[in-house]
Amino acid sequence: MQNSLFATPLRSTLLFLVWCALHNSVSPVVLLSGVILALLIPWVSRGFREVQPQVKRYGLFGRYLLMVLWDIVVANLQVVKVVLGRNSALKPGFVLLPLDLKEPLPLTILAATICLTPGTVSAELLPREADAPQFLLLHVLDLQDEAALIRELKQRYEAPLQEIFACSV
Amino acid sequence: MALLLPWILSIPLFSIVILLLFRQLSRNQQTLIALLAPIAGLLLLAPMIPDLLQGAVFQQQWQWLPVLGLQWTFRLDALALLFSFLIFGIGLLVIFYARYYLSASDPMPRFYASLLLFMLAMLGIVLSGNVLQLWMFWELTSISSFLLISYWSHRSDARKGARLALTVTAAGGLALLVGLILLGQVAGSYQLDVILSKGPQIIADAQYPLILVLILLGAFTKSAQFPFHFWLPNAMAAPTPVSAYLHSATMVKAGIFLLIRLYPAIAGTDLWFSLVSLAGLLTLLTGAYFALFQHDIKGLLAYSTISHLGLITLLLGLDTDLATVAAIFHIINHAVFKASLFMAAGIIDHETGSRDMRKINGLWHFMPVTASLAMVAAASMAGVPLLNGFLSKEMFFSQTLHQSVLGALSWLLPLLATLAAVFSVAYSARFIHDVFFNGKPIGLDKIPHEPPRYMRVPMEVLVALCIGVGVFPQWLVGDILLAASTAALQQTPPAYSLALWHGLNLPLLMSVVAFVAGIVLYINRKELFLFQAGFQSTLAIHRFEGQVQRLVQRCRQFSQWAEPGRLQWYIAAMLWATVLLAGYPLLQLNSLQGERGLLPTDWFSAVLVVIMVLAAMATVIWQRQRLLALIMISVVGLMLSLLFIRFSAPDLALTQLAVEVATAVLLMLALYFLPHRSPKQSAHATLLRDLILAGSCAIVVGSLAYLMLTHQADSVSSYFLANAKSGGGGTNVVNVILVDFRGFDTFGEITVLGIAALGIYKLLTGIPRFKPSADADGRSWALDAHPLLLRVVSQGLLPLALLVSVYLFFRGHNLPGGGFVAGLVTAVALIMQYIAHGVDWVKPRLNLQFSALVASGILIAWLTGAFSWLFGKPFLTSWFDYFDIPLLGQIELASAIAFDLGVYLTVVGSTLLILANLGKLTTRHKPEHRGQI
Amino acid sequence: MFSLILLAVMAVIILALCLNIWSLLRGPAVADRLLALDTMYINSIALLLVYGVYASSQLYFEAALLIAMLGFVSTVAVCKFLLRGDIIE
Amino acid sequence: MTTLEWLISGLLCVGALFVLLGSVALLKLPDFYTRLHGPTKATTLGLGSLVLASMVFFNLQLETLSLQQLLIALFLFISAPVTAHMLIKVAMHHKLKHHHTTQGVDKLPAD
Repeated sequence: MQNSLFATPLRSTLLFLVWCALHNSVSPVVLLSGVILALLIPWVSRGFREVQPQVKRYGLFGRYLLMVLWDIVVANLQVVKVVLGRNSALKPGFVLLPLDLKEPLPLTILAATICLTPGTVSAELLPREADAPQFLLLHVLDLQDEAALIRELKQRYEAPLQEIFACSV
Repeated sequence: MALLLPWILSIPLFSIVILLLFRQLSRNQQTLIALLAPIAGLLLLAPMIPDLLQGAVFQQQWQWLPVLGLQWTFRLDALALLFSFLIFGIGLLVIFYARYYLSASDPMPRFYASLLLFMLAMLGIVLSGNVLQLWMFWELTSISSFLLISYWSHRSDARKGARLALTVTAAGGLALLVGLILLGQVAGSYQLDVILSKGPQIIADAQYPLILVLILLGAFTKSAQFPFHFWLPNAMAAPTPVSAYLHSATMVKAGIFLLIRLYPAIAGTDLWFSLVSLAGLLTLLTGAYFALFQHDIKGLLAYSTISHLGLITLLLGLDTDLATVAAIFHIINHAVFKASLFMAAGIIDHETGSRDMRKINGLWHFMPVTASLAMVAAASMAGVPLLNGFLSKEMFFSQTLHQSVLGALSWLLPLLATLAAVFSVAYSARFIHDVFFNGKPIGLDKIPHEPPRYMRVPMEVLVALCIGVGVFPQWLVGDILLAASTAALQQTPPAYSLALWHGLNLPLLMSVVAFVAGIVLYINRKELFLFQAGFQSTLAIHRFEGQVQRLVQRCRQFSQWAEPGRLQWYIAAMLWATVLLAGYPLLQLNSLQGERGLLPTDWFSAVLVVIMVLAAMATVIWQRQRLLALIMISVVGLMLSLLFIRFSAPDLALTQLAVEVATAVLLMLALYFLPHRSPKQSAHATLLRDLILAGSCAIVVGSLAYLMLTHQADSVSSYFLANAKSGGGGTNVVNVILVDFRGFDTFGEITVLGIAALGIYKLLTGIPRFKPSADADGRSWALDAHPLLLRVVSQGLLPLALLVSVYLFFRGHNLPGGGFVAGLVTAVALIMQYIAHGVDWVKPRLNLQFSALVASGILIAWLTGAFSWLFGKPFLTSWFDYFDIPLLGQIELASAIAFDLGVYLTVVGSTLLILANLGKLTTRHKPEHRGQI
Repeated sequence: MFSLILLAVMAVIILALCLNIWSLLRGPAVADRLLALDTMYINSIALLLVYGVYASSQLYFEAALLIAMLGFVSTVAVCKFLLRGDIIE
Repeated sequence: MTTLEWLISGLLCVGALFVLLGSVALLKLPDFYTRLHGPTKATTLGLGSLVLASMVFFNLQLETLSLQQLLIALFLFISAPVTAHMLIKVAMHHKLKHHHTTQGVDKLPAD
């Protein structure tokens, strides 16, 4: 299965969509070549892919993405406030987020989400053994209530990701 | 029949290829393949003989570079036939002989290949109907002679002798080239036919003396005429078959051949007579004199050869037509007896292990058959009646009596000729007496005996010819001599008779005197040897080597001055040259402003330019903090790309961006090995100097740009714009130019790219192996080499990047993109994998030989170009067509896509070859001690 | 009117670029400069997007895409250099 | 100006303002860690808004299919977090000064 042309349906679908987007077109030639390339390229580059947990619940994943998009907009309004405010009123801070997720791909998605949303940047996975990080070190632009932030992040982002990838808790 | 001519030349080539390809063949098989060339050549010549003897001329020609007057012209007349016979005939015997001469440890294919290369070159000379073509073969003989003299390359004397011979003959060759070019210009054509028919016009030209001197320089160096004779004795370091073939029978006759060939065009003036006869006379005398004092048999034969070459040259310098006949006759005779003598010397060397005549004595008892043969040939050399040498020498004597080249002193010539003959008899006598009689051998390593039976066969054939021609000259060589002389003179020579007996006359008397005096001289040689020993002689080879060493020394001094190894110096020299070369024409102009008006200011672009300028200035200011400089230069690159886009050059922008990143990565890889900050060391004077240089560059380049932009240039671009779609099948003109209109340039460029990548790869092996343990501020390195986030994301990005590069590749023909950018994108994506995962992770996953990738890219591009040959079109003619496929619609297929694939592969391969290997380098030498994770 | 708005938008983005070069020159740390460079990459993409609308041409989006891709690689490579010295190890 | 053009103009203006805001943040905020938030969030959102504007313009106004901008956004949303992550790693590695009001400094790894 690992070496078959259809080993990575999600990746192939994505590539197919990207191909159409690149061409700004859905003409037969583009569609046909898109199918071929979408199957061929993952196969050619299969060596460069480490096995990751598969997305199990696509619907939930879609909802998650939309939610993140919305959160980005909201988060930015907060950032605007902070940026335009006085520097002396800033309350930045570092926060350790305890992790339940262990797999690299969901972790990456979590880190990316946190990076794009509410005034936080993923700084470091701790401890640094790559295999099983336990904490995510964050830098928060405007830290008001550490415990509430951690609770919100875990609830809003980590829990759905666990569900999407059907990871053991 | 003229169609056969190229075949005569290509058969040696064929044998060379076979010999070099199949090196494991047995010695006999190799000899057979080598023999194939002369045998086939003689067979091809055979049917043409009757016509040629009647005065026919076969000619075959193709256009080569007609603009330069260059045409492949092969021309066969009786003179060329005679020389071809010599080349093939002696070549045949020499190849056969070499089979037994070379020892088992000598690489035979190399010997035969070089020998056949020489044969080819020599044939090229005699068969050329175009003087430029002749010159090329002429130089080829010098080169093959070099290869053959240095055949035993482990011997210092062989290397030195080869170098000397090459220097002298090739230098003469250059003089000859100039002479021939002038000759062709005067005659209005480089074709031999035309030149030969314009003799009076050439002689009357003001440039004639120069032409004559230059051509004579070429001929005299090649034919070892005084004062250029010194290379020939040193060429005796060659294996003896080579000496027999090149340095007595054929190559040294090339100069004489040239004089005979051009005789109708450039001879017949007083200048010719005095120069040629004087050189010939001096060569004749010095050669004969020094031959007597050689202790090396081959040395004796070499000086004797010089002397005989002088004799032939002297004949050509005499103002009678019959002298030319005698010269041609002596060429044949000399080739026959001297080749057999060299073979004898080779046998003696082979069987005794020595060539020193003070050691090898009394060989008559050990090898009577060889001795008899050698004695006959030596007698011919001395001019003993009943042998061929006698006949031509008689002719020579009689011609010296019938000339007036020295004016009132012309009576001296017969006297000096007789004197030379005296010495010639004396050294021949020495050869016979010293080697075969005169007591017993002294201090030889082995007991001599007769050589293998077949080793003697070539000698036997040649000696039989000596006798045959000596007794029945008219019957054996009469026809060809007459025909060759007619061809040489371009008119029928006066009547002459090739008989053995002309009655009691003056020439016969001269022979008798020479014979008796020669014997007497030899018997009383002790006094003469003592006299000669009184001269402090430095050998020519030592003088030459000393000069070579001095020249090398000078060159080293010069290159140390011109290439001090400081990059600043080179760049400064280059920039100053640019400033001066480009700036000077600017001084000639009245105004920079051209006829085109200025466009209204585009404020947005202006702001971008200001940002770019700021970044460039910051780069300069921070140049000592190298990473900062790198960041600033990235800004410059980014702004430049934006400006490219603004001014409608998206292709340039894409390329600029991709190259920018690849270079940044490369620089960072290199920075790792460099100090992060370079110390401030420039003196104020240096800074001022650099400022002046930079300022001058800015002024000149800025002015040039302004000049160019304000002038309405009628450039080639309108042609490209008009023809890109119809001629190349693409709407992206830039890409069509790259892969189609200027495809040959691109092909050259990717080849250069590949070579550069290989060169860098090779250079990398010598880089110092250290890994700095801390960065510029003394911080030790971070401990996680491959952050998890980066790894996951880069894995996800690779297929996307590949897809984008496929997209860029395919649409390049019509819209911005193309193989180059696509290749860079692919390479950068793969480099990203290296950055994110490290070499150890990528290596098993990327199973590619980058150098092979480069090679296959260039090969694909070449094949695409060569494909058009199949249709009789020139290299890289492009092809494209549109196909209607049901459901899919119209699809364009173009050969340019295959060419672009070659570009793509080369770029990917080269980039990875450089970057990945530079990266691997540090990995391989990672120190043992690593920090805790 | 529409094109005037477009011009104004481009002016704002170019103003952002100017602020970036200021940050870049100011620093103080290498990381700050690198951040400024990365922001310049993104702002250039923004400029190209608006320019594409202004010129009604899709031709510029590829360049923008390439800037996004290659700018990312170059920023990451410099980070790696600062962290480890050896970017390909 | 049509409604569509107003819509596009609005999106463009919002986008440009966010882009500018990101750059202002870069200049104004007191330390590297806070500055990092500007480009990663504001600029990314600004770009998203510009992409949307351009999509509307090409697909609805000019009625040509145009999806490439989407890819730019996609790419940026993938790469921006990683860039930020790498940059903050560098900053921590270089032990850059943080603003005096920063909390939880003790949570930073020791090395």
